[in-house]
Amino acid sequence: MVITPIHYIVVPLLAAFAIPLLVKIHKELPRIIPGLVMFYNIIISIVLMQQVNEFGYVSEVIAGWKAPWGINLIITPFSGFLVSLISFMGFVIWLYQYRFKKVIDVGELKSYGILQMMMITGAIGIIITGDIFNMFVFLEIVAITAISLTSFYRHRDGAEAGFKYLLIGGFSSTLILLAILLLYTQVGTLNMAEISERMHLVPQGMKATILVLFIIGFGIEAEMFPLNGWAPDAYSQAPGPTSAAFAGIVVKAGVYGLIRIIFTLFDIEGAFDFLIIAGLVTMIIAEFSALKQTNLKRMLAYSSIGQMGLVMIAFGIGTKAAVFAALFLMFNHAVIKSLLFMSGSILMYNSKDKTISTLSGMGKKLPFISLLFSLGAFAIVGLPPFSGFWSKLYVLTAAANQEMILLIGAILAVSIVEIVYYFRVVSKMYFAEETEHIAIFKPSINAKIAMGILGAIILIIGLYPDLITGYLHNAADMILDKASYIDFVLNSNAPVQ
Amino acid sequence: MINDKDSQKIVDYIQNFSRKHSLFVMAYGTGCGAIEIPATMTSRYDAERFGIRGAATPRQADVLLITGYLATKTLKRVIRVYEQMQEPKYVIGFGSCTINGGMYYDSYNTINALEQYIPVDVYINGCMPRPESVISGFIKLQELIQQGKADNGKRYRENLEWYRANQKKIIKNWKMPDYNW
Amino acid sequence: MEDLGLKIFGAILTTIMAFAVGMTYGGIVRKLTARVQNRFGPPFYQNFLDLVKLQSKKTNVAHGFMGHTAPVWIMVASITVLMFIPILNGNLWFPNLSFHGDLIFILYMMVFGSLGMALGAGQTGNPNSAIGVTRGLSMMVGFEIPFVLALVALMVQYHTTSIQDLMQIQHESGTWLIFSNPFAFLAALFASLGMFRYSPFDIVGAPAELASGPMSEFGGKYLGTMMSGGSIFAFIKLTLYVDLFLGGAGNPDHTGIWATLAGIGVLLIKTFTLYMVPVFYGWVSPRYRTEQAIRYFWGWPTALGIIGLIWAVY
Amino acid sequence: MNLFFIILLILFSSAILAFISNRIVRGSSGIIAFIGITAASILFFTRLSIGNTYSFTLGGIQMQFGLNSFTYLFAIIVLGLGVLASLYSIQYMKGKERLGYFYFNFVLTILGMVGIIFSQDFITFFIFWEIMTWSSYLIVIYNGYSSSKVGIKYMIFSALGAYAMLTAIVSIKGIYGTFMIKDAIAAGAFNFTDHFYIPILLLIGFAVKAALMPLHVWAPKSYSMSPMSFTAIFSGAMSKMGILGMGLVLTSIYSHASPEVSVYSLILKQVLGWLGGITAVMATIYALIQTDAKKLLAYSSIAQLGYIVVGLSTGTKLGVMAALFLAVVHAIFKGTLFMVAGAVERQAGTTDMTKVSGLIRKMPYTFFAALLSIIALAGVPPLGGFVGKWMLYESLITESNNYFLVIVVFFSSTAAFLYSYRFLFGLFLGQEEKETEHVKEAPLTMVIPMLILALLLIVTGLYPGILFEPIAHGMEYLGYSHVNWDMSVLTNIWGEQTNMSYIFSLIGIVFVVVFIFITLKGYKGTRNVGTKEISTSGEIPLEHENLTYQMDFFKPFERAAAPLYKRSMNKIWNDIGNALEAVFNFTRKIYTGNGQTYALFVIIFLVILLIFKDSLFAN
Repeated sequence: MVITPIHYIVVPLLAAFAIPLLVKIHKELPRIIPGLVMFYNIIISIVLMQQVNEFGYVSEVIAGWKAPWGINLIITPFSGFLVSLISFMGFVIWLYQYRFKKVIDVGELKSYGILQMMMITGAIGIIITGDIFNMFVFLEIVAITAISLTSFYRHRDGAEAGFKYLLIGGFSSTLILLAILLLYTQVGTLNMAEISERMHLVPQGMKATILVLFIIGFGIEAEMFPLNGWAPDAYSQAPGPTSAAFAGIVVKAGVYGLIRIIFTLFDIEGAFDFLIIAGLVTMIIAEFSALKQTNLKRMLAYSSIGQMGLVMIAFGIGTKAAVFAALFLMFNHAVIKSLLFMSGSILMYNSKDKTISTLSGMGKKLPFISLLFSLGAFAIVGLPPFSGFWSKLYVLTAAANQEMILLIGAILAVSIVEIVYYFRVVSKMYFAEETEHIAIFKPSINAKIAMGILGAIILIIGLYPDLITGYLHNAADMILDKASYIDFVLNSNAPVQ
Repeated sequence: MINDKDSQKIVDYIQNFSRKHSLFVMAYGTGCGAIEIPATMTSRYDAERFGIRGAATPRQADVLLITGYLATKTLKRVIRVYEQMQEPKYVIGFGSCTINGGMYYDSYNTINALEQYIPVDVYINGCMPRPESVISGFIKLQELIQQGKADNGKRYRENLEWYRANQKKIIKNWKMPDYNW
Repeated sequence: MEDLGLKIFGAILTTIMAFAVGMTYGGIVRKLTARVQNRFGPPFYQNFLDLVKLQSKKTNVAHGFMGHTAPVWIMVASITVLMFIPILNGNLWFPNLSFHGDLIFILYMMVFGSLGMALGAGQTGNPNSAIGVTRGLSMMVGFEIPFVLALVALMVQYHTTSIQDLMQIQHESGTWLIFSNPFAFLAALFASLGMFRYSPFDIVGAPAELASGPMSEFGGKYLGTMMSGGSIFAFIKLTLYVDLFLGGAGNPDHTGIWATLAGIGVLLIKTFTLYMVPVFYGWVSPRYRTEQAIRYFWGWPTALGIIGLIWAVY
Repeated sequence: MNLFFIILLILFSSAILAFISNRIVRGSSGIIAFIGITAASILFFTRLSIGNTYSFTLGGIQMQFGLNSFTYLFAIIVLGLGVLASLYSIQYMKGKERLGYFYFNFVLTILGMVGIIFSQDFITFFIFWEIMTWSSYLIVIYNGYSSSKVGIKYMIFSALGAYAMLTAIVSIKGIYGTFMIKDAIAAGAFNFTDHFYIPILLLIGFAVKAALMPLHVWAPKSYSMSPMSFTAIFSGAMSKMGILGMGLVLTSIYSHASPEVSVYSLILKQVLGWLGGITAVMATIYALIQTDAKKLLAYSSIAQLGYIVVGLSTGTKLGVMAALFLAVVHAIFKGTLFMVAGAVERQAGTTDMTKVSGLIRKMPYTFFAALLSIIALAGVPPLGGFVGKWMLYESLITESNNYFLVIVVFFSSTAAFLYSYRFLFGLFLGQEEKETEHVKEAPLTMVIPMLILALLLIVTGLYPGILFEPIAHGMEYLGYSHVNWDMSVLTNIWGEQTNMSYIFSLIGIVFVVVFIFITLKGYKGTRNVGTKEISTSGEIPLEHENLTYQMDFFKPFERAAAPLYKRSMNKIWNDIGNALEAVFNFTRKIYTGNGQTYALFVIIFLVILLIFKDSLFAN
């Protein structure tokens, strides 16, 4: 069987429909199948990335309808990178959640596996599709599954968080749909390459309106301020693995959407400046808010928002170095923040009332988890020699190349805030006197392995970033090279499989 | 260093001469007699012309001046001060009280004869002795020093047991370091 | 080697002279004080008697190693500083090492003795000693400021940090530095009030409160050695002031025996005159409290020193 | 494999080994750390020579390791002190918890410093700088949660400095296109020509580590809270990394300052000099009111670093030389003093000077080491400290014409006698107490490092030339030509000399003579008594009565200098912190937790964007 991009979509979908049936055969299957699917995703990614390296692009035309008429799936170095990242994170998250304690009931287990898988599929779909309406559909899949997962624990807070997400997510869908509609009326096509080609036909006012709608729509998913009200609640109420998946997967898809719209579809200078400003505001407000949080997961959620702000800034700078830095940042954020959510939710699970102040003594009770959490904390604030440092360095270098000294200052000032709240947790974990004894839930071995993998990546990339910088450079090249994207999608007759 | 007898004599002479003319007085103002000391020291009588001057601590002092009656409670302190002084050291009993108790001879809490407790070189009689007599007492002490007769420290060392016994009679809660010279 | 022998001889001679002069000055001051107070007073050689008596004490008490070495420190400081201060300008008979050190060195070396003394006093465990030491050190912070201001003014004005050169400058120009920078001199003079520790700055010893302060546990040979060190030190301070401000003594062109004696005579006159300043001030003053003393030095003396420094720069 | 990497790898692996080994054999980490650091030092001093370089690329950035004569000087400090401190640490840390953790960070800190010394480009410099920072942070919070606030403060200020530095570094990259330190200097990155903020930001970064006012507030508690074996390095060596950076930047500012901008460098000179002077004064007066010996030493460290900064700020030959000399000597004596404090802490249980006193008879060797270091610290001749002070004053007076600064510095160094005495008196002198009766001399492995360092002070006093040689080479690397030095003669530019060998021999001879005299004279009649044998108005102090004068030690001085104590930098920073806290609280309230509000936000944002769309997204 030849591996093509469509496998990303089809296999998980089939598996998702199969799970309710397979449950009848064996109780454990709903646990295992998502893992297999995720693993298969990784294989697809490896194979496709090789092809991308070889040909530059991989594209698949669905049902024989060539672009611009049909839906096509495109793997470019950029989307390939993101897809691989998402596949990998999906697998790690599966590994982590395999035998996750709260998912014991078979019925819930079933739906959990399906939802998780669908969410990842949706995120991958957003990235690989070349059709904007298709993108919307996948975004809806992601949104609906994410909302369901948010309120997965059927208690009051979860439901509330889910409702908020639903409310804001509704805005997102509506506005994107509206934008697509307007766009269609203007250019008469849904293929992104073609839209991009015909963009000059659109009058300026309409163009800006559409862009605003898109920005808000995707901004909600990408956690742009002030559209990110849903995020802290959703992150903190969702099950641990889902929080990790939010940070590692969903947000990446949202950012991808935003970037794809701004970089490929539109060619508006102001959008870049807007990204910088929006990113800066997002970052500052989120990090400031994070400092005052008492709940660990909420703190991580705000921190996640802040990081996405930084990613937006990096994209907003818009040079090749900056885009490269942004991609590196996305990679780091996915790895590190997932690790933080994974270890953090175990820590939270063992604390009495889910506040940071009850974390004392965890360093002794859960040494491995605490170590990994600290590692994540050190990495996310950008201390060398961990991977977070490099991305921050590249962002700053990119900013410095544009002589944006104040921006650098702001980023670094916010980093100090970051240091404060992360290190507070670390020192609390290790050095506070143990308050009281509670029964400790030890994470299972596979969770440890999952976190260990992420920790190892942080260290390895930190010590030798060259492992991935090559891919990132290619990806960054591609984003900026709009013409060849259009050319490839519309005019090539190459590998249609 | 100098074994020759004559030289030793010369050295002794010099030492005694300077000892005699440099008397640092630890004036222990135990009783009413203390009021005479300022008069002795200041312009009217000016004891400093004989090389007599006050010393603030027993470490520096040569002469312990017991001015007047001595309460039993104070005795312990006096003994302590006396023992802390460096040899050669001298004691002057000042006023009648130090000789026989004076007007306090039958008091329940004063001692009568200072000599019982520490060796005394010179007594100055009177109640109060005037500064003139104080100075004359000092001059008497100077003569004794010049003659080498003022061997207060030696006497105390040699008769330590006797003195201790006397002291312990008065002082009930005896808690003093040993005198181990 | 002949040279070295002469130097050692000269050094010993200097030390003895400094010692003798210092002790005698002390005696004279006692006498004068007595006269001022309408007393007859002790003879001028009284200090020598005291010293011999102290050294011939038969028993002594030491409180450990630092207590034992405290007088040594003082002697070391005194003699070392003495060796680096020119007694007579360019005279063969008082050769010393002043070419191998300068004002900054002397400033710091003068503290050496105080530090040793303070440590020795500390080890005795007597609370009065420690209190005395803290007072002394605190006051030192006070008077060092105008003193250093004055010295820096001189150094800046004449572009040299060597006492020898300053003396030479005064000799060659014929004017004393007291005239070319009077403010610096005044500042230094005020500082000297604190250095000599006569009242109102006798807060260190403070006989009535602290039982002679740092010295309260020292007697016999220790006190005697300290006294000699202190006497040498008094001479050093006076000579330093004379060298710096009053043109020094001696004439480098005439180094014969009579010229030397004349030089010593001049030196004695100048030093004695200078010595009378703190003594006179002391006669008419009661004692300050420590913080008052410090504030005193940080007031007008420092202001004068700053004026002197500005004077020197412009 | 390259020697640079081997040295770093040795250190790194010994850090890891130390971390692991404590789980296998309790207490073995210290020995492993010691062996690792010693091996690295031996390799460093025997195989590596000045001028070696090694280039490589990491993360698409050209990097270079190398060793030049300027950094070599600091390598001496770091590795020398590192070896001794780790030897000391074995016994000091014995029986404590989390030894693996401690030694892991201990070695990593040294690794960081060695890395800084090796790095020839800003990125490796920054990487190792940060490694050093966080590993030392982890040690600062080692002593439990009570110290975590201190740790956070330390980390905040370090991050402030580090990020200021990073800003400058990336700006250099952005403007001059290089990360190499040498190239950047050659390109004039440190001039005040257009980008005046670059050197300023770098200086801020270094000033944090050098604990310069007003960025020093982290230092007192961080120094005193960490284990003393580490503080020896923390204060002795790590603060010198700040000096290293400052030296590098300042000298290139001065030497490259073109005439038309030299006014700025003059201003900088003055500002830095005065900051250094004020740091010295303020830290000194705060040091002398401390009752904890460790805190006293911590403040004293800040003060001493102030002198060093003053020396550096002059930019003159003698001044820089004085600063570098003081840097080395400060490392020696402050290392010793912190070790002494550690020894006292270990043996007597506390370093609170109101509780401990009279240890001199029980810990004579420790006292000896403390005495020598205090003499050096106070700058009293004839030890190394004096040499540094002498050069500092001479340079200020003769070369940089900064006369009033001299007074300020002198004030602080005179006031330093006060706390020097306080330290010695508080711990070692005074009355012996019943509570400290059981105290014994520290173990041999703790005493030996202290004594070695203390003896080094004598050597540096007698033959300062031993240090002048590397310093002169280092300065020549920085661009000073013809740096003259002598083995034991100090010379200023007016030609005046101070001859240390004369001073030394004179002091030695007189000391010995008078000592023999005073010992032999009346030897039989001299009795050595305890500290209870004192004349207290005839009263006999009882066993449990403690007459040592320890409380309000310098109260009179405090009263006299009351206006100086009024303003505290700490307060100002606290106010800033509170203001920020308020801001954070306010921002947090933006997230109300109410879905309707969030929806409203979205709509408002949409409306605003739609209104301003044309101006925002114009083509």
